[in-house]
Amino acid sequence: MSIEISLQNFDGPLDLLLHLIKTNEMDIADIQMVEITEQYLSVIDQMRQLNLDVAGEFLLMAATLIHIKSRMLLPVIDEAETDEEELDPRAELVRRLLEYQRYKDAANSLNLQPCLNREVFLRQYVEPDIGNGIADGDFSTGIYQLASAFHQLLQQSKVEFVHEVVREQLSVTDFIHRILERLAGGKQLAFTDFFLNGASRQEMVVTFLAMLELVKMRMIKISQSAEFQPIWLSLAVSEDEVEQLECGEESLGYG
Amino acid sequence: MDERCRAVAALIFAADRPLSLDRLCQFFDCGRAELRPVIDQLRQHYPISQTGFYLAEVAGGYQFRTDPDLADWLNKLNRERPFRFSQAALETLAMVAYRQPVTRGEIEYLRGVDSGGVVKTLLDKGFLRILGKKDVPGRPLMYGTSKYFLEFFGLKDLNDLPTLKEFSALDPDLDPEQSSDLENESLPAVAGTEEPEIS
Amino acid sequence: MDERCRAVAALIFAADRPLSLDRLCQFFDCGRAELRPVIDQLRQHYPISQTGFYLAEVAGGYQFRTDPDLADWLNKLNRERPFRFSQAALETLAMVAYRQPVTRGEIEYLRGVDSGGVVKTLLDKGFLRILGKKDVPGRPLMYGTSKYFLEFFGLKDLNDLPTLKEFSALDPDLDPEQSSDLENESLPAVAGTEEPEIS
Repeated sequence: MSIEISLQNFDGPLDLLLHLIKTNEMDIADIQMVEITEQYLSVIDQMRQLNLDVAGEFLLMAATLIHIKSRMLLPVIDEAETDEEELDPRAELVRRLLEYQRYKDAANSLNLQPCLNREVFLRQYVEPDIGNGIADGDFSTGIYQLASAFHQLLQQSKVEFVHEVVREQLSVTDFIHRILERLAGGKQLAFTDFFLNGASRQEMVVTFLAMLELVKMRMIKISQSAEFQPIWLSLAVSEDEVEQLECGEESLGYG
Repeated sequence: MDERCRAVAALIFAADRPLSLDRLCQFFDCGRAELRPVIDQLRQHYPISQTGFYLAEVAGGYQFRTDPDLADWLNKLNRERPFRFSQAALETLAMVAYRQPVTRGEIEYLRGVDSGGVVKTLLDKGFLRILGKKDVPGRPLMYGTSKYFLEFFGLKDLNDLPTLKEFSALDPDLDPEQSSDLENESLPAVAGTEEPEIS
Repeated sequence: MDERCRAVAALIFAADRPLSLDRLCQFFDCGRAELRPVIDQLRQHYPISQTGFYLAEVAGGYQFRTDPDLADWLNKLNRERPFRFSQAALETLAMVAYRQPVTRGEIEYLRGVDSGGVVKTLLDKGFLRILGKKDVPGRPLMYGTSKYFLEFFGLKDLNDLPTLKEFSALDPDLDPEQSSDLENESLPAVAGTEEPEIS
């Protein structure tokens, strides 16, 4: 028998199998494994010849069918402890097919129910004084809507957020101290040394603010030998004065 | 009709979701026994297929709806095309409806295909909701149907779902225990939906 | 009532604005003289002050409206309308749920907009609570979700919230790098991540 079906018409391997069983008028409880396996594989083959992607699920089912077929060729060992399922290698498959068939039927009967905005309609007109400005959803809010909202938020602000995860507290005061520490001992460091790769935008901004604060407090010197030459930072005061420095976010006006 | 009866009708008419008996009782500060006859009176006054719309009992409440047999007329009014379910969506929805609470793994075992996308669509459309996490290793999410699902299909509650047809070809000798399980499953199984044997 | 009469009632009921006689004539492809008696019959069937709502003639068309004398009841319905989440409220609540304890500054940083009003609404409705003050300059208030939040969403505890990994697993199109980033966000972050104090 020639089978001209496209896998796209089937919801999955179970759907395809059910179709084959029905067109062959087989008893679902007594599937002819050799025949069904052959037909199933030929459908898959056709799809491959057409260079269509055959989903993994269809291939997995092919393997299952071959496995069952081969087990049925083995002699049945009549042992007392073997239960029914082991006696018939098809049992598991049959159960899945029956179960799947039931939900397929259920889906169809559900679809026969009168549905909103298809067979049944609700009052649409909303009196103008109704509604208090809170946005209306057409279904109630649950955990899913909550998780979904957060997920969207994260996607919108992906870049900033990833940095935020790993970043500890960023305060201008901290960065002032960090800069002073690095310049301790009369070291001179290039402006760019303070903006290393991997620093987040926030870190860069705060570092820069800290520098400006230090200049304002006359704690550091910034120099450049000529235009477009490296900018150098160095301490403008003695180490002792650095020790005495007391500054909080509030006194800086960043509180 | 007395004022309370009229007020009940007006409230149900004006509400944008089905109003439950309990909610109505809160409004009128009275017991269910007092309001039930009022509802009965109204349902008699607005029966189906009489005046174009009727008082329906859906999603645990009461709501005025147009008669289903007038769908063709009303579709002329409706410029938007009604939401159409794909076969995959409908199957998945049926599985969740009859087997809730159910995990994605269970759905995929039953359908034999990956179902993440379908589940997400159904969640997005508000037909499904997350019921919590299953108390098994991995703590997978459990799904169930929403109130909107009932409203959409015009069901009073989950017991109002169409009964699952018995599959005639079912061989009673094959697995008797299983087949009796299936019979009971016309109702949503709440406990003891067996774990799929996913290798 | 014949089918045309029922269809007219259903159309008027389901329309989003008053339907004029001319519009109705278009639907039924007939003249005004033919439909006017139908309207009259319906107006007799739905008179004012009889059953809670009536067929009114307004703005050059027909429309079902609640009886004016029941206004007090309907205002009560509007006032007691269950709280619906706006997108802003949902975003803010989600943000607090997953990242608590969190300050208003942190919420605003992520959302990119002023969130004071939304936070206040959520506090008023009982979804959020104040956890204390953060030990940083300015001592901003830290927010977390309330017990009512758990009740409202049917959660046993915060661990019952779906992790974002589970969430993105539903959507096969989501880029994998993104979802692995999100993995770390699966549980509500307990340690404070402080925003830079940039004014």
